[in-house]
Formats: sequence, structure tokens, C-alpha cells
Amino acid sequence: MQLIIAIIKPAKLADVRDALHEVGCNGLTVTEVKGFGQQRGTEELYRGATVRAEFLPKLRLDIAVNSEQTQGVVEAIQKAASTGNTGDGKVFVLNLEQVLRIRTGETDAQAI
Amino acid sequence: MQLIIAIIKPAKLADVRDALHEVGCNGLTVTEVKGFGQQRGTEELYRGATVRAEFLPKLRLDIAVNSEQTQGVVEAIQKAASTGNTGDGKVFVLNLEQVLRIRTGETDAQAI
Amino acid sequence: MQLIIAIIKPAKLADVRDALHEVGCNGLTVTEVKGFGQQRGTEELYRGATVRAEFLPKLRLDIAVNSEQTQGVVEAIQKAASTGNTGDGKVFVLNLEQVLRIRTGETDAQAI
Amino acid sequence: MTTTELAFSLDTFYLLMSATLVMWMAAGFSMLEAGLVRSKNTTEILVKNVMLYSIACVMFMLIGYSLMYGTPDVTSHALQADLFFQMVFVATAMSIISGAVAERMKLISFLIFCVLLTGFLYPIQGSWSWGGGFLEEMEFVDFAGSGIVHMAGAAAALAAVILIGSRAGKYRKDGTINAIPGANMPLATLGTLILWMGWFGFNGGSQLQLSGPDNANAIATVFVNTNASAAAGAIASFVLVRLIWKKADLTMILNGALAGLVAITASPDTPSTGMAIAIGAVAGIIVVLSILGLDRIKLDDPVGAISVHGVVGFYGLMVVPLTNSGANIVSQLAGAGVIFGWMFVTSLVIWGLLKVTLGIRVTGAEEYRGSDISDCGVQAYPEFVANRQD
Amino acid sequence: MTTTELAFSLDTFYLLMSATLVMWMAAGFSMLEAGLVRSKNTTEILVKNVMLYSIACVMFMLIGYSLMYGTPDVTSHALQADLFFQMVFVATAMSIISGAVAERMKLISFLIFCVLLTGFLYPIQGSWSWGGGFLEEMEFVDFAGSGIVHMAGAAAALAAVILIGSRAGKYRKDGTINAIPGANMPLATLGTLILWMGWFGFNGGSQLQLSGPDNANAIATVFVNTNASAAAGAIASFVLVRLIWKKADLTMILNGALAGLVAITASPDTPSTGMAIAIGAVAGIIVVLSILGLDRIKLDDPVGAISVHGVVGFYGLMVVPLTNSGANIVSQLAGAGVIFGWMFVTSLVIWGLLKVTLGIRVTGAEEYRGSDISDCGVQAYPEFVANRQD
Amino acid sequence: MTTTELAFSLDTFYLLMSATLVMWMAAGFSMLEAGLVRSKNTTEILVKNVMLYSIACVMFMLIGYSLMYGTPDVTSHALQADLFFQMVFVATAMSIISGAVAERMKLISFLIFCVLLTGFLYPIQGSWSWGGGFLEEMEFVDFAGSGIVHMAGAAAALAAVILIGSRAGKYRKDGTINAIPGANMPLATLGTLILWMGWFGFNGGSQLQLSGPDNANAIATVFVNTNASAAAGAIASFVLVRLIWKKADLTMILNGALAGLVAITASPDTPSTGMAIAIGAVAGIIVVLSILGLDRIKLDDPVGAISVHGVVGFYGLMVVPLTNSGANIVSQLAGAGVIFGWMFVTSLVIWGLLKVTLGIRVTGAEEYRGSDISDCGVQAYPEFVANRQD
Ligand SMILES: Nc1ncnc2c1ncn2[C@@H]1O[C@H](COP(=O)(O)OP(=O)(O)O)[C@@H](O)[C@H]1O
Ligand SMILES: Nc1ncnc2c1ncn2[C@@H]1O[C@H](COP(=O)(O)OP(=O)(O)O)[C@@H](O)[C@H]1O
Ligand SMILES: Nc1ncnc2c1ncn2[C@@H]1O[C@H](COP(=O)(O)OP(=O)(O)O)[C@@H](O)[C@H]1O
Repeated sequence: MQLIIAIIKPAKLADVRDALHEVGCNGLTVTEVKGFGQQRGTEELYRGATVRAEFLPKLRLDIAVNSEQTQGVVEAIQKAASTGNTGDGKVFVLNLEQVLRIRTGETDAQAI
Repeated sequence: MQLIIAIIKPAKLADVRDALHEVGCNGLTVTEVKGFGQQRGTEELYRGATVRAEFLPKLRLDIAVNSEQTQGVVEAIQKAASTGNTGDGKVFVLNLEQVLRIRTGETDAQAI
Repeated sequence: MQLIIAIIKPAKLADVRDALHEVGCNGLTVTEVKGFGQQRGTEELYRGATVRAEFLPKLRLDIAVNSEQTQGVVEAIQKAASTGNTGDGKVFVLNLEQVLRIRTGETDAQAI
Repeated sequence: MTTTELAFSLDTFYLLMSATLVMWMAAGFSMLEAGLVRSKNTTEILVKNVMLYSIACVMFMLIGYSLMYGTPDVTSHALQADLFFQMVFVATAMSIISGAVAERMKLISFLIFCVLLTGFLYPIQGSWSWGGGFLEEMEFVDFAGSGIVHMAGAAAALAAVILIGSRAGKYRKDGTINAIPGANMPLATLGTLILWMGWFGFNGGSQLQLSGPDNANAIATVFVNTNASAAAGAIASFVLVRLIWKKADLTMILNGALAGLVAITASPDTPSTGMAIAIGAVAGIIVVLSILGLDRIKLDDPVGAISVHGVVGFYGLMVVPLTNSGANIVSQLAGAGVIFGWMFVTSLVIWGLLKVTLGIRVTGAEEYRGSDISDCGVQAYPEFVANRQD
Repeated sequence: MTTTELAFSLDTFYLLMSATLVMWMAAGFSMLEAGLVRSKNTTEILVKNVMLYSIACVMFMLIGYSLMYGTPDVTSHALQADLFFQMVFVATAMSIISGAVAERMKLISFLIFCVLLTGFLYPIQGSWSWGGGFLEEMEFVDFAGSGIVHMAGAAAALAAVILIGSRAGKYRKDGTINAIPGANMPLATLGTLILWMGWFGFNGGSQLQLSGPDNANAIATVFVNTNASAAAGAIASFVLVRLIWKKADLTMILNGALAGLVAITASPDTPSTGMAIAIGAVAGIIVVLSILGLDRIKLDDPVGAISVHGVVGFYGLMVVPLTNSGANIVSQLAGAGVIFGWMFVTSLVIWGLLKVTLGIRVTGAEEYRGSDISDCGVQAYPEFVANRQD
Repeated sequence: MTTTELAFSLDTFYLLMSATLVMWMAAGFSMLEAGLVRSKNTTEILVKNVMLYSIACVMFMLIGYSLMYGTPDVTSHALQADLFFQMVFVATAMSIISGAVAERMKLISFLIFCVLLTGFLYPIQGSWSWGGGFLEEMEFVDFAGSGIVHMAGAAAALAAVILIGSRAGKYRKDGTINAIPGANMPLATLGTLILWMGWFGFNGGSQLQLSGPDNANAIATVFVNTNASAAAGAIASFVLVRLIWKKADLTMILNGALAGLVAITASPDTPSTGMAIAIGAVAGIIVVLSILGLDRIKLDDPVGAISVHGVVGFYGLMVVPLTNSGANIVSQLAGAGVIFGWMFVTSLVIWGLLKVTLGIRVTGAEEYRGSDISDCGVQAYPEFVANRQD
């Protein structure tokens, strides 16, 4: 099993969710985060002085999947989240040792 | 060492924290997240039109533990967080390569 | 490749970012979290009654790095984030199986 | 000092206080609209409201007042008090528009339209009824402006909404309607209560003279009826939405109260208390149905301005003959038609010209990020909006 | 025009302006309460406040006014102005209750109680003092309603709080008190300043006649004393909380100012400026101690309404004889007892009946998620509340 | 009743209503400042504003009024009405300071200064112009207090800002200026509109007498000009910031409107409408340039109070001779110099003494966490501020 972490542009959430749905992945957890990378923040003006907004709003999706799904999910995310512009984000994949569904106590594959 | 990620209902935070305390686990980090799974969001009305609130508020707990604690902590979370209803959440376990306490520079078991 | 998770005091963000910059690490993702550990929250008064603010505001940084960078980055964080007081935070290191840059489809070392 | 001189002072003061209450309605519209838009468009709607009031005052002083009233021969109170009182009305008409086109109208085009409406469109039309023009001669009755102010503003708003289209995401492809809740309910409520308060100046001041028992009695009746109609409007809307949806939608209740205020404005001095309650209650029902109906035909009006001021303004004109023996339904219909026609057609032309020249709508990207950033450079609540979209 | 006719106009205008300021207090209570509850209950408290004002007006016009005053023989000003002024007072009494039972009272039961209080309980009681009833004959003095309006409302609120119980989580099992901070301090401050402003109409208008130097002087004194007492109340509360806790708890300062206003209301025309300051300062101390005391005995009042309006209202009645030679402590005690007894007992019966029939408290799950969702379907700040509980 | 008696009543009522509007400005300053500071300092600025109004009233009643006016021989209206009207002015002067030193001034030192300014500094200075002193004799003209109230307050604020220094992080080491946006634009707008409304009482009431056609006409002119100047100020600021930065910075527009109000205050009864517009427009330009200029020389004024009230207040005094034949530039300059000198020097001494004794600035840690926690123990929006710093 693997845990896929995707950092995406907030505007792409609906598209990515639909794409995940299509590859049979229905559970995910979303966190509001701020990102810093090649894409630079903007400078805004307030009373003539600058406001540096260095961090950019992004969403982080955490998706637990079975190993055989991993590549399909990563590709689906890439297709749905890409705009071709800097700041589109990253996907990270980690190994999951164990998964548990709290409600039923089911574990691993059953629990995803 | 392992990193336990638990997605729980916000209302269960106090119970889970007490349960963790009892199994000797005192540190944790909490993040406000939105979850999507079998449990569906509600539809609300505003001026006669519907508001789809598809994502549900959840809390994510990150807890670093020593390997021998892992099973005890996972079980404690499951007992404390379960209501028996859909949406109770998940527990994910990942391997931790390294842990460091910033203040002292202690590492691994000492640092948890 | 590794994923470094650092829990730090919010006030230290600017210092840590500068330190990361110096060791050649330019991307990171920041999340607002609440921490619980040896450092205790404060009690505040409102209309004569107490408000327990048990969780303390922290920032969580997620930084994907190539394996050879890992030690340098961890050390840089430790130096920059440390104040010597309880509550300075933790650094966790996890193995990364895979990294993908959404915009270009580049993977692993290229994608970081 | 003679009693005439004293009456002059009293009447002047009465008009100035009434006008101050009407000026205060600028804050009411600002807060109502700021509360009902999303936070990403809040600063911009505040800019629009402050600027439209400012522009309306300057334009009306320089041009509109003499277009509307010529050089009026006022003897019972200070001429300047008359100017001040009439001036604050025009801002109300313009405020109606800012709400209806909120969250997508370009700031600069809006302000250009504001110059034209407050300097020309409104005063020309106003002169027909209040400046001794042909509607007045036809016995068209509109005491404080259900039609002349409110429906007039709504007509211009309707033209704008037709040309500008709905907010992105309001109407889904599958035909269902997507609610876009406003960001701040306490502000919307505060705005409504400010308007409610200000309306005592709006209607109460429109008697124009306080001295003499007849005037004083009339004004007191206006206050009671204005309040009664608003209260009844709120109650009727509450009961209706509660019955339909089992929920007490606050924004509908606020619209109900405002509908009561708009409806009674055409003749607040003639109904009995009971009739004022009935007029307001029906207005509270009409406004809810109208909001639902306009959404059905995809006219996107974030604050319900066209329903509150336009549909209910028309209704207000129509019920005047029920209580006012000096009015008749034919003249009321004719007056309503003339006012609506003039305002709608001229506005459509102006908005149309603006659309093909400067453009009237922000770009898709600007709409997505919010006009606060694109037009104002300042967010309304910079510290709170965690998830500013990129 | 005769001077009598002019005086009629002036007095009518004076009452209408005063009443407008009192009407404005509806916004004050709305903002104060919206600021002091948690954001999950904000829309609902706004609905309650708008609806209670609307219902109070309609009920008092239809039933309450004639119950309270019969058909008054008013000659110095327009009869309708009198109705309007008396009407807005009843909403104040009801507003007090909405604050005390905030965050847990069922909307529908609250509104039913509102119908009964504003149509019957308040006017019947009011007639005893202000409608020529037995308390007036006993020389009970309550100029603008420390007891008749404020303590009366607080008595009904107390009955409700006893029957409804405290908010979940307010009192911990270990006996300690858990603070539940309100969501929006600027709104609470705005609400208090609106009330402060409106109180000039509340007390200033209660002279009922402006014409004639005696009346004018009395009214000016009322304005100065009302303001002095409020200022002193705020200062005293500030000093006290600063001494006890080293912190300047804003909500206590606001309660202190309101306490000063309530205390002076029973006789604002008689104290010297110095006495007005003293009366207000003591009120500012009493209110802080009362809030702490009520919390000690587990009467949960989120906005401090029972302390501000009830405890301090009683205190206000008791100090009247110090400055008003027409009053005596026995009549004041008797009047206070009668008003409190009537309002408390009748309210307890009505709340009790509502409790066993419709229920007066939302369910635990509704309380947890907030009444905004369960009763109104709209959140107060939908974009901000990141962590809506499920 | 005689017409004289009736005039007495009318004039008293006029002053009381005007004063109520000025009292309402306390809410305006509170909301403006609460909107323009960061949320971590919002509760504290609200405490300062409520307390300064309260202290100002008490000090002026007890000491200041007789220092400033002796025992005035008022016959045309109630003496207490005169006291009330003069009293609310002093709070305005003090409000100016709280804005300029926001986000870093110690609460307790601020309040001690408030006691001294409202009890002594302001009334002594005020007596020179309005209490029959030497500035009045010199034909120094300041109708409602561009200099005596606004510039005076700004002078004390300037002394404080010089001694207290800028907020942490405002000026970067590399010499650039770091914007620190305020937390709540709707509140700032509401505050400005409240001030705008209140200003009709501030300027309109300063005629001091309403009875008689001359007075009534003068007051009506004051209302129109006050409004015209504010509207023109907002428009001019809008045009200027739009030209420079392509963005409509709402806070600058609000400052522009306030600048228009301050500028016209020195002589609102003499300009023609056109001149009032011109005076306001220039004020709107000056205020923007002044805000930029003060930032350049590192005088950190979060709300722009020194520019709005000080720089524009001075400008307002200087343009009086253009429209007021009773004024001359020499006296205006002398008056401005005397007022500024007195207020600046005495304030500098007092702030200096406070600095070396109690201290005037919060600690670095307190500033970082926000004064709400350190001084008040209550946050302004406890539920929203996700990232309270530790
Ligand atoms: N090394 C990294 N570790 C963690 N998150 C990163 C890293 N690099 C980039 N990110 C996240 O990905 C987002 C997009 O990265 P950026 O470099 O701006 O664009 P792109 O990947 O298209 O070149 C950043 O805002 C940040 O949230
Ligand atoms: N595959 C997944 N990856 C990440 N998070 C998940 C996944 N599935 C579920 N979740 C999280 O767990 C929460 C509960 O899941 P849900 O399916 O609604 O209930 P249950 O686990 O009780 O069947 C979701 O709201 C989401 O936050
Ligand atoms: N076992 C743990 N798992 C996850 N996060 C932890 C753990 N222990 C501590 N933390 C995080 O680190 C922060 C600092 O820890 P704390 O024990 O207060 O200070 P210190 O590490 O200096 O002794 C906590 O607020 C929490 O966010």
C-alpha cells in the first residue's frame, strides 16, 4: 500500500477529484497549505507600500492506495492537475506499512 | 520508529488525546483537514438554491512513536475514535527513518 | 529521496526558509498545525472564567530532498529553528518512493 | 421672532435630520452588500458604494438638481436643505445597481454609468413626477419613490444584469442552481437595520414640511406605517421560508423587511396601521417568490436588489389606490411604465455602449481571484482568508 | 400658525426622533449578541433579533398599546408619534431575553414567547406604572424603565435560563467554569455604542414633551446624566477587572457601560452630574460582581443580560430616592417586587408549558453543530469557519 | 407659550441631536481603527476607544468645561445641552491619537495621557479660541475645529509617534516600506461612514443656534458643504491612487473622504458649493501625498491620523480666508502655530515623562503576540485566527 501526497493548485481540486473517481479511488483527505517553489508570490500594494505574499496557496491531497493502483492514480493526478504553468505542484509517493478503518477495525486492503 | 497518521472526527479529539495519554504517548501534531470518503456531505439551502458541502471537516493527527508502541497506539486510537458510524476515519502507519528534537539535537528514540 | 517533516515555531519560519535556501533547497510546503508536547498551553481569562488553550500553534514544513541532501537539510533546520526553549519542535524523516513534477511529468531527482 | 421664522427653522432642521438619515442609508447599502458577496469581492463593493455616493452627490449638486427641479421656489425651509434632501435620494437609486451586478462588474464602467445616472437619467425622470412634469399632472402618486427611486434603480440594474450575465458557477450545466453564500451575515443584518432606520428619513422627510398639526400628524403616521410594513414583510418572509424549507433563511428575512419598506414608500401617509401591515406582508411574500423566479430564469442578482426594489417597487405603486383616494390605477400603471421604460432603455443603451468599448465585465481570471485583488489591491479580511485562490 | 401648533409639531418631531434612536437599539442588541456568541450560533441570534423586533412592533400595535394605555388622550403631540415611541420600548425588553438564552434556545419557542410577552405580559405590567395603574398611584418612580423595561425583560430571561439550563461544556464536572469566548469583539463594541447612542432617545424621549424651557432643560439634563453614568460605568468596570485580573476584559467594560445606562434610566432627570457619575460607577462594579456571581451559581448567561438589565435595573430603582424627592424606598421596593414577580412567574409558566410541549432547547447534536445550520441553514461567516464540527 | 420659549426648546433639541451625532463618532473612530489594525491588536484598540470616550466625558465635565468656558452665560438654549455638545468634541481629539499609536502603545500610559489631554491640554488651548481668549480676539477663525480639535489631536499624536517609534517590521533594513494591512475593510468603511454622518452634527451643531432664518440657512449650507467636501475628497483620492497605482486602494479613498471633512470644518458656512468641492478635492490629494511622505520619513501611523487630521487640518485653516471675509491668513497662521506649538510641546513632555517612568511601548514579545492577549486577555476574533503566534 502506498500513501500518495499531491500538492496541487486550489483551482484544480474539482478536476482531480473527478479524475480520481474515474480510476476507482474514492477516499481522500485535503489540507490547505502554502507552497514555495520556483513559482514566485506576488507583490501587492497597500497605502503605497508593498506587501510580499511569498507563499502561494496550494492544496495537499493525501490518498492511500493499494500498490497496484499507485501508478494509475499518480498519472490521473498528473493529467488532471497540470496546466503547464509553473506552480502546478508535485506528487510524492510513500510506502504505507499499515492501514486501519476506525469504524470497523478492518485493516490494510480492506480498509482503503 | 513509526509515524502514525490518524484521520478522525473533530468531536473525538479530546477522547483520543486522553487515550493516547494513557498509553504513554504525549506528543502529537494536529491539522484541520477536509475528508472525502463513503460518508457524504450535506446539502444546504441558501436563498432557495443548494450549497453542496461535499468535503467534511476532519482532524489529522500525526504521532511519531517507537516501533514497540505502534500497535498499542493504533488500538487506542481506534477504540477512542470509533462511533460506529460512517466517517469515523482511518489510521495510516509509515516507517520513520529518523527523528530529531530541535531544541536539544537528541535523535531517534530519545527525541520522540 | 526523502521527505523531511519539520514541526517548528511559527516565528522561526523566515529563518528556516533562509537556511534552507543556503543549503540549496528551494521548494517547501507549509501547513498551519497545532502541537501538543512537553510545552504546555496557556490559560486565558474571559469574563472571569478560564479558557484553556491547550494546543499551541506550530508550522509543519514538508520538504522533499535527494538522499545526499538529507543530513544537510536536517542540520540546517535544527540550527535555524532552535531557540533552546521547550516547544522548538521536531524533525521527522521518511523515505520517498517516488516524486513527480506535475507540470512537466519529470520524476524523482529531476522533480525535486 | 415670529412663528413663521421659527417654523422656517424647524422645517429646515426636520429636512436636514431626515436627509442625514437618508445619507446614513449609504452605510446600510454598503454593509448589506459587503455581507452578501464573497469575501474576495468585498473591498471592491465597498469602493463602489463609497464612490457612488460621492459621485452621486457631486453630480446631483452640479447638474441633476437643476435638471430635476429647475430653480425651485422654496419658502418654508432653507433652499440648501432642500438640495441636501433631494441629493441623498439619488445615491439610493444607484446603490441598488451595485448590489445586483456585484462580483463581476468592472469598477471603472460602473463608475462611468454612475456619473450618467446620477447626473442625467434619474433627474430627468424625476422631474416628470416631482419637478412638476407630466406624470405629476396625470395624478401619478409616488410619495417617497417606490417607483421614482427604487424601481428606477432596479430597471437600470436589470439592464445591467441582462448584459453582464451571471457569476461564474452560479448556474450549473445540469440546470440546477448553485448557491453562492455571502461572507458575513452580521454585516448584512446591520446593513438592513441601518436601511430600516434611514427609511424613517426617506419616507418621513418626504412630507417636506413638519410645521402645523396636519403635517406633524401625517409624518407620525408615515413613521408608524413605514415601520409596520417592514415588520410585516420580515414576518411574512420568515413564515414563508420556514414553511417551504423548514429553515429560517436570514437573508430572505432581511429581504422581506426591505420589501416591506419599498412597498409602503409609494404612499406611507394614507394606509391605516392594519393596511400597512397587510401591504408589507404581501411584499414579504412577493419578494421571496420573485427571488426564486429570477433565479429560475437565470438572472443572477446576488443581493436580490431587482426583486426588492424593482418587483416590489412596482407592487408598491399598484396598491396606492387602495388607500389613497387621490390615486387611480391607470395613472399608476402609466407612471410605472414610463419610469421603467425610460430607465431600462436608456440604461441598456449606456451599458451596451460601455460593453463594446471599455467592457463591463472583469476577466474570468479576475473573477476567479476576486475583484479585491484585481481592482483594489487590498483584500477585505487579509488575515482570515486562508485559501486565497491562485 | 400659533405657537401651540408649532409646539405640537416640535414635540411630535422630538418624539419621532427619539423613537428612531430607540428603534436603532434593535441593531445594537443584534450586534452585541452576534459578537458575544460563537460564530456557529450567530445567524440564529440575528434571526431572533430581527424577528423579535418585527413581532414586538406588530403585537404592540395590534394589542399591547391599547392594553397598556387604553385610548390615551394625547394633545401635545401626534397620537401616532406616541404609539411609535411606546412601541419601540417593548422590543428592548424582548431583546434582553434573546441574549440570555443564546446558543441553545429553540427558535420557534422563542418566537412564540415573544408574541406573548410583547402582546400581553409587558403591556399589562406596563399599564400599572405608565398607564395610570396602581404602581403609579403608589408613587413608584421609574422615569424611562430601569424596572418596567429592563428588569422586566431580565425577569423573563431568568425564568428561561433556569428552565433551559446552561450551554454544553460551560460548567466542567470538576466545578470549574469554562469560558466560551464570543466570536467577534468589534461587533460587540459596535453594538454597545449603538445602544449608548440609542439610549439618548430612550431616556431623552421619556420626558415626552420638549416645548417649554422646563422640559428642554430637563431633557438636556437627561442627556448629560445618561452619558455620565455610562462613562462612569465603563471606567469602574475597567478599573475593577484590571485590579482583579490585570487584564482589561473588553466585554466587562462594555457591560459596565450598559450597566451605567440601565442604572440611570430610573431617574435620569434628577441627579446632579456628580451623582450621575457615582450611580454609574457603582453600577459598573455591581455588574462585574453579578456576572461572576451568576456564573458561580451556574446560571449561564452568555452576554450578561440578567446582570446588566436585571440586577442593575433593580439597583437603579433603589437609588431613585437618593436624588428624586418624589420617590420613596418603600414604593420602589414594592414596585420592583410587583414587576419582578409578575414577569418571573408568568414567564416561568409559559416557558414551562413550551418546555413540555414544543420543547425549548435544541438537541445536543444541534447545539454541537450550532443553531445556524439546524435552524437557519446559513452560516454567519461561511467562508471563514474552517473547522465546522460534524 | 412664547416664541422665545419655543425657540429655546428648539435650539436645545438641535444641540442635543447634533451632540448625539458627534457622540456617535466614537463608534466611527472605533470601527475605523479596529478595521485598520491587525486582528491581534483589535480588542485593545476597542478598549482604548471606549475608555477614551468615557474618560474624556468625565474629565471634561469635572474639569475641562469650566477651564475652557468658565461659567458661560447661555440663554438661547439649555446650559446642559451646551455642556453636552462641547464635551463630545474633546473625545474626538483624543480618538485621533489612538489611531496613530495603534499596535504598540501601552494601554495604561495611553489612558493616563488621555486624562491629562481631556482635562487640561485641550480645554486650555480651546479657551484661547472658543472661550473668549486671545486667539478669538486676533480674529483667528476656526468654525468647528479643523485646528482646535483635529490638528490639536494630531499634534499630540505626532509627539507620541516620534517618541514611540514605528511598529516592528514596518520599515525594512533595506530602506523599503513593508505594508501591514488592516484586518477588516468593512469595519473601516463603516467607521468612515459613521464619521461622515456624525460630522453633520460636528459642523452643523457648531452654529450653536438654529432659530431664525439666518441660522437655519447657515446650518443648511454647512450640511451641504460638509457633504460636498467629503465627497470631493473621496473622488480626488480615488482618481489619484488609481492614476499612480492602477488600483483603487479603499483605505486611501476613506482617508480622502475624511480629509474632505477635516478641511471644510474650519469654515463650512462660507464657501459656495463649488468652492466646497474644490477644498475637499485638494484635501483628498494632500492626504494621499502626506501619507506617502510620512512613511518616507519613517513616521509610522497605521491609520493615517496625522495626515488626515494634522496636515489637512492645517490646510483647512489656511484656506479659510479664501471664502471667509472675516478671516486673514496672518491670524490663521498664528492660530495654527500657537495651537500646534502648545499641543506638541506639552504632549512631548508628558509622553516623555511617561516613557521614562511607566514606559509607553509594549515589549517586543507583547507586540509580536499582539496587545489583545497581553493587555486584554481576549482576542477579537478568537475562532478565526488560526495562526496565533507563540
Ligand atoms: N522540494 C519540495 N518539497 C515539498 N514541496 C515542494 C517542493 N518543491 C515544490 N513543492 C511544492 O510544489 C509547489 C509547486 O512547485 P513550483 O516549483 O512552484 O512549481 P513547479 O513544480 O511547476 O516547477 C510549491 O508551491 C510547493 O508547495
Ligand atoms: N483512501 C483514502 N486516503 C486518504 N484518506 C482517506 C481515504 N479514505 C478515507 N479517507 C479519510 O477518512 C475519512 C473517513 O472515511 P469514510 O469512507 O467517510 O468513512 P469510513 O472509513 O468510516 O467508511 C474521510 O473523510 C477521509 O478524510
Ligand atoms: N511524538 C510526537 N509526534 C508528533 N509530533 C510531536 C511529537 N512530539 C512532539 N511533537 C510536536 O513537536 C512540538 C514540540 O514538542 P515539545 O515536546 O513541546 O517540545 P520539545 O520537543 O522542545 O521538548 C509539539 O508541539 C508537537 O507539535
